[in-house]
Amino acid sequence: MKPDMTVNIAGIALRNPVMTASGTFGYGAEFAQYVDLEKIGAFVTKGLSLQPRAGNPTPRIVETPGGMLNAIGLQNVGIDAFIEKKVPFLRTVNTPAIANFFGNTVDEYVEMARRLDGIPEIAALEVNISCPNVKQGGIVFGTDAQCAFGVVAACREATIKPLIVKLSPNVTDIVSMARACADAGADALSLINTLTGMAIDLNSRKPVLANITGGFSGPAIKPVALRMVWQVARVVKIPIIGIGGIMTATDALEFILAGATAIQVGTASFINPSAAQEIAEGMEAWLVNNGVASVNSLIGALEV
Amino acid sequence: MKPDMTVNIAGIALRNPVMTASGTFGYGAEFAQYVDLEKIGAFVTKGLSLQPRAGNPTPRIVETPGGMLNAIGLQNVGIDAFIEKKVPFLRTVNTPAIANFFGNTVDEYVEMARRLDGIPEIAALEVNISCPNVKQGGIVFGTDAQCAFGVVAACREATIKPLIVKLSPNVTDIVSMARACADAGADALSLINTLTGMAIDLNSRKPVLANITGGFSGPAIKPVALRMVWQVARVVKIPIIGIGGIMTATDALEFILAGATAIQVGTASFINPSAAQEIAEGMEAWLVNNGVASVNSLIGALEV
Amino acid sequence: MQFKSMILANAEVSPGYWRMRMTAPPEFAAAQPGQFVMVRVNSAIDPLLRRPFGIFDVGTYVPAHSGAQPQPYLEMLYRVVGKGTAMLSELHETDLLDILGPLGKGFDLGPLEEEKLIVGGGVGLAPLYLLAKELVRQSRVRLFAGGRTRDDILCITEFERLGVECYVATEDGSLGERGLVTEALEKRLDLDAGNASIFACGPHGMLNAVAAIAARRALSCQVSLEGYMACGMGACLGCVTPGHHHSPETPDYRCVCTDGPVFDSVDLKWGA
Amino acid sequence: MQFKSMILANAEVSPGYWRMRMTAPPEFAAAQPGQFVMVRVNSAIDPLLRRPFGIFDVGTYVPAHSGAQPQPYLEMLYRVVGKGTAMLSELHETDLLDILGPLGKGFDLGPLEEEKLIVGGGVGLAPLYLLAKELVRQSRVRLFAGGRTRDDILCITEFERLGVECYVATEDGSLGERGLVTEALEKRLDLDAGNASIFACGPHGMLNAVAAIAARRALSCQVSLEGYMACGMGACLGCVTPGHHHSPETPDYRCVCTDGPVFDSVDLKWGA
Ligand SMILES: Cc1cc2nc3c(=O)[nH]c(=O)nc-3n(C[C@H](O)[C@H](O)[C@H](O)COP(=O)(O)OP(=O)(O)OC[C@H]3O[C@@H](n4cnc5c(N)ncnc54)[C@H](O)[C@@H]3O)c2cc1C
Ligand SMILES: Cc1cc2nc3c(=O)[nH]c(=O)nc-3n(C[C@H](O)[C@H](O)[C@H](O)COP(=O)(O)OP(=O)(O)OC[C@H]3O[C@@H](n4cnc5c(N)ncnc54)[C@H](O)[C@@H]3O)c2cc1C
Ligand SMILES: Cc1cc2nc3c(=O)[nH]c(=O)nc-3n(C[C@H](O)[C@H](O)[C@H](O)COP(=O)(O)O)c2cc1C
Ligand SMILES: Cc1cc2nc3c(=O)[nH]c(=O)nc-3n(C[C@H](O)[C@H](O)[C@H](O)COP(=O)(O)O)c2cc1C
Ligand code: FES
Ligand code: FES
Repeated sequence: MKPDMTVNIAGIALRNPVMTASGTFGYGAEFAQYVDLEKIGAFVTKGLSLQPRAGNPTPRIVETPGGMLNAIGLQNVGIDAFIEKKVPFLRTVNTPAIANFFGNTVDEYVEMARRLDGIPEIAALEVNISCPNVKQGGIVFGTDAQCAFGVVAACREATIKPLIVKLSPNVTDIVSMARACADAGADALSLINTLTGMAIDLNSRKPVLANITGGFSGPAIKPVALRMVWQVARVVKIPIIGIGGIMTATDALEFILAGATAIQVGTASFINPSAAQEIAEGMEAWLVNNGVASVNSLIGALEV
Repeated sequence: MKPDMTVNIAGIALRNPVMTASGTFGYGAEFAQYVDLEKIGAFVTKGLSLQPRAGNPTPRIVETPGGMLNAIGLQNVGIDAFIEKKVPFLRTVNTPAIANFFGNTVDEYVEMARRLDGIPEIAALEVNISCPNVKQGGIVFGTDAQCAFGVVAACREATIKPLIVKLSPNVTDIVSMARACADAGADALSLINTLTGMAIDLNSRKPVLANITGGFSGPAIKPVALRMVWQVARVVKIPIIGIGGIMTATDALEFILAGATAIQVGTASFINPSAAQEIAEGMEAWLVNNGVASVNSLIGALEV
Repeated sequence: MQFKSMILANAEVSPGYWRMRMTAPPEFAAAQPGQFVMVRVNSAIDPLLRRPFGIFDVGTYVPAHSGAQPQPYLEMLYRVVGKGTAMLSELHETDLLDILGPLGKGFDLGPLEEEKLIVGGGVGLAPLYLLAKELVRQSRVRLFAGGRTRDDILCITEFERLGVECYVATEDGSLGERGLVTEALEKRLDLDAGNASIFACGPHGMLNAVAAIAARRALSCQVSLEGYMACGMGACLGCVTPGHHHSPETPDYRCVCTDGPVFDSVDLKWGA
Repeated sequence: MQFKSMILANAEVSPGYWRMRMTAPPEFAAAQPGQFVMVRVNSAIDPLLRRPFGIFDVGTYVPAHSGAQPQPYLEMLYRVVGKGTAMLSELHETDLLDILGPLGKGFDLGPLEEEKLIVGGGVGLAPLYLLAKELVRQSRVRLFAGGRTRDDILCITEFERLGVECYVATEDGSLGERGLVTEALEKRLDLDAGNASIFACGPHGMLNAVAAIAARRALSCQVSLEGYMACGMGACLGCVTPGHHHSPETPDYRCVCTDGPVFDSVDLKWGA
């Protein structure tokens, strides 16, 4: 018997819990050759901003033990070009597309939420709050609960689409961040975004990344991600999307046990471009082999 | 020409910058067969408390991608047994021994600092503030700057030995933690202690560790450690001991470039028990090959 | 000690079970039965930690080239269960491994006049062969080997060649008696307990049952335990097991790697 | 496309430089010179990312067993510089590799009547052999190969066998002329620039110099770049290089993996 793989995130029904993570899957079309997009639950676009962003100088990526750092600098085509050049592709795919976005000020966030709200091809919004608030001296929105509440509440006003908030793991207390976002009206939480890391080239005596520090992703960060998902899932009512180092169906199911309703595959798609589809298939096979009728019965089913 | 490998940490002269990290090298004697203790700069004992501590139930360790989690639960023989059974060995070794310690209350910390202050075989104290403050509702001393200031200032009063404070990386702002400890009178800072992580066993649907979460160490965490050392070194005047995923002499020199005066080898000693000595030798060989006369000229020499 | 070892042979002896022979330093001739080694599976960081394995056998071989002197070797018997053991099984002759050992406290051979009963469950047999080799010099030795199916019954011929009397039990009855190895042990003890002593290695449930059998009959019993290990030398405190008097209030943890892996069963805390 | 490839041969062709032949799907017959592959060195997570390599050659071979049909193969020429390439060099015949490709935009062969000047620095020669194979069909081709020592001059015989005229320059003079390969190129152009076009691959400094030479003489010049890559398919935006009009105020980044790795030199921003 085919197990039930469908889950519901913030009112969107997904055929399975596997999404692709923002910034690791382009705008969807890049991977169409390797992944049958209609075999995954949803895909999330590269983070979008009002104006196109050029991103950082190179080098922008470096491998670290079991992971990688990136300092792409949120390079993206900007909302106008997105609508013109990328949205038409979304229309051709029968899979929810989620738009990840960010801003430098609350006003920019709000304007982005409003613009995206008007695009019928977008099923939900994922707001990336791991960005410095230029108005408040560069403090990262996502590392201060009040700041996070403010920006999320403002975006909430600006859209009727499901609003997912993506949390930064670079905080002392992920639970209070999660609570603030839920209180501000988020429909779901994505966690985690990248940890902040650094790599040095001994011979040149320079940081490897032109940007000095970068976002740390990949299998290495999985233990931190799993811990945060578990901590948040125990106290917050809205659904959680687990992210961080997911390479296999086993990894994905561990996040589900920890309390995630869905998961996102990031860095793994670089190493194996069909990772997301294989993970979805592997999860289903595991359910079959273990006689589990619905993936929903595993959500938060960790026995502690 | 032999390069100068000596460094000075908090008034102690070390023959080279390589120490072993607390909890990964026993009380020193365990590794004497594999490491010539007189070829490393210093060694740090397993964290000590007033009373012996039994530690956590098993399983206590689990491997993760590029790292490991431990939930030993600070098992240690207690200060009395330490003095009676472990200190005599320290007398036989011509290498500074640093005592790592912790408490559940500020009073316990202070009492430990006072007891250790009276042991001539101990060259310096390393205070582990990654412990919950039982009096303040279990908030971890090392994740709140005020709490950290309080415990460090109190320990400072209780000892005239060099006082090293070991910082937790599980914080939003490592720099403000470092500043608080420096302001409270710390002579040096060790960073980082373990990140908090979790592992799940899909088949049993249980956390792998009996303690549910554990401390994450090993090569996987190096990018985070390096970033924090760099961030702190730029603003704090006291010397820094870099820790986190150091496996090779190259890793060690990267931490020195980032601003560390010395480094500690932790998890690497499990994988290669002679790691600390080999790293010290490898660093010296690198200095020779690169015509660098003194390791001190590399401290914080990163070109950004 | 830490040394680089060259693989001499690596062969599957039963589905999923492999036997590896590799070079060892001369000190290995003195390895005690029950001691173990920590093997670094490869030099990359995946897998990161060393893997512990019992010492199945030690001996000497004469290398193929002319005029060669006999060289010591070491053998392991291992089951492929995860990443590390899978990688081990893919290694070839002449590949190198980094090894720590011999580590830990081995079996105490006990008084000569006793009969020795060895109980092994599956790959738990691994550290018992070297033990049997020592014991047969002076005592009568019987082996009780258990497993789920006949594929899990390993190296019986080798034990028989030592002159050990072998009793086999499989859960599915595909080899020897159908049932648990502890039932075979009890049957034998019912016939003649005498002053036998017991040496056991295998899954924790089996050891628990063996310890109970020994306790009921007041027989000496040593068990070899497993535990998740990082260092293998008493430093990380990861591998501990509760001692006899252990309770949450009066904790008493023993290091499997240095206080064991072999323990007298009365020194440990057993389940209900 | 993504496929599992079996290694057919892996040999050191010069100290530190290796040539690997492996099976490829039929689609590889259509690979363009200058395209590349992303190789997963092993299935563990160390190293984590795939490694990019140019396509040195493609062709067909007949497997040893009787009645076998010709099979397509793919070759890479690589230099051991770090962990991933060191691991590659340790692989054996019949080992498997996971490969993505052919990726990227290759060389534009240009008008037939032109003379083609190929410039390769060290392992930069890798993508130029397949290019030369195509070019010699219709044009006169000269190769300028440079390196630090003669060990860095690779596979010249293969180019000569194609009928390519080869000019060699080494910095230490141990093979060919002493000096930089760009000096050899300029010398040739001083003799007869004609309507030649240039194809270059090698260290960034060399490409910079070649682009400058081409610009001065208004010759068409294509260069193949390297860049730190995670995905190889335009998704991560890690591999970008500044385009001609790039400035901090008017940024213009191109993806090496999808807009390149081959670029017309006038489309890129070059150093002073
Ligand atoms: C003292 C001792 C002696 C042993 N002797 C043998 C032997 O002779 N033959 C044999 O086949 N096996 C033996 N084992 C078990 C063996 O160590 C594990 O099967 C092996 O480590 C599994 O590694 P893996 O990478 O294949 O599995 P994975 O499951 O991928 O390993 C993940 C982690 O768990 C640890 N682990 C997994 N299973 C065990 C286990 N049963 N005991 C301890 N740690 C484990 C691994 O060491 C590793 O750190 C022994 C264990 C100990 C403690
Ligand atoms: C399009 C393209 C084609 C290439 N073709 C060839 C070829 O045909 N033959 C050849 O020998 N080399 C080629 N290179 C360079 C080759 O990819 C690197 O030498 C190789 O990745 C080094 O891996 P490593 O693990 O040995 O080195 P490490 O230094 O351990 O690698 C660490 C990380 O840096 C990256 N890296 C290191 N050097 C380079 C580099 N020069 N360019 C890009 N990334 C790098 C690695 O991919 C890896 O992610 C090519 C690079 C690119 C981008
Ligand atoms: C190259 C790269 C670019 C990324 N860009 C974005 C982005 O634009 N917006 C965002 O919210 N997260 C971005 N991320 C973070 C990922 O979506 C994901 O949260 C993170 O990589 C952890 O998951 P992983 O370990 O599976 O990669 C990026 C990650 C990588 C590696
Ligand atoms: C098994 C284990 C036990 C540890 N015990 C202590 C301890 O008692 N006190 C302490 O301050 N740090 C302790 N640590 C943390 C280490 O000293 C070190 O800060 C950390 O492991 C990061 O370094 P590494 O990646 O080199 O291991 C322990 C680490 C491990 C792995
Ligand atoms: S394995 Fe480290 S103490 Fe036993
Ligand atoms: S390598 Fe990912 S965009 Fe080029």
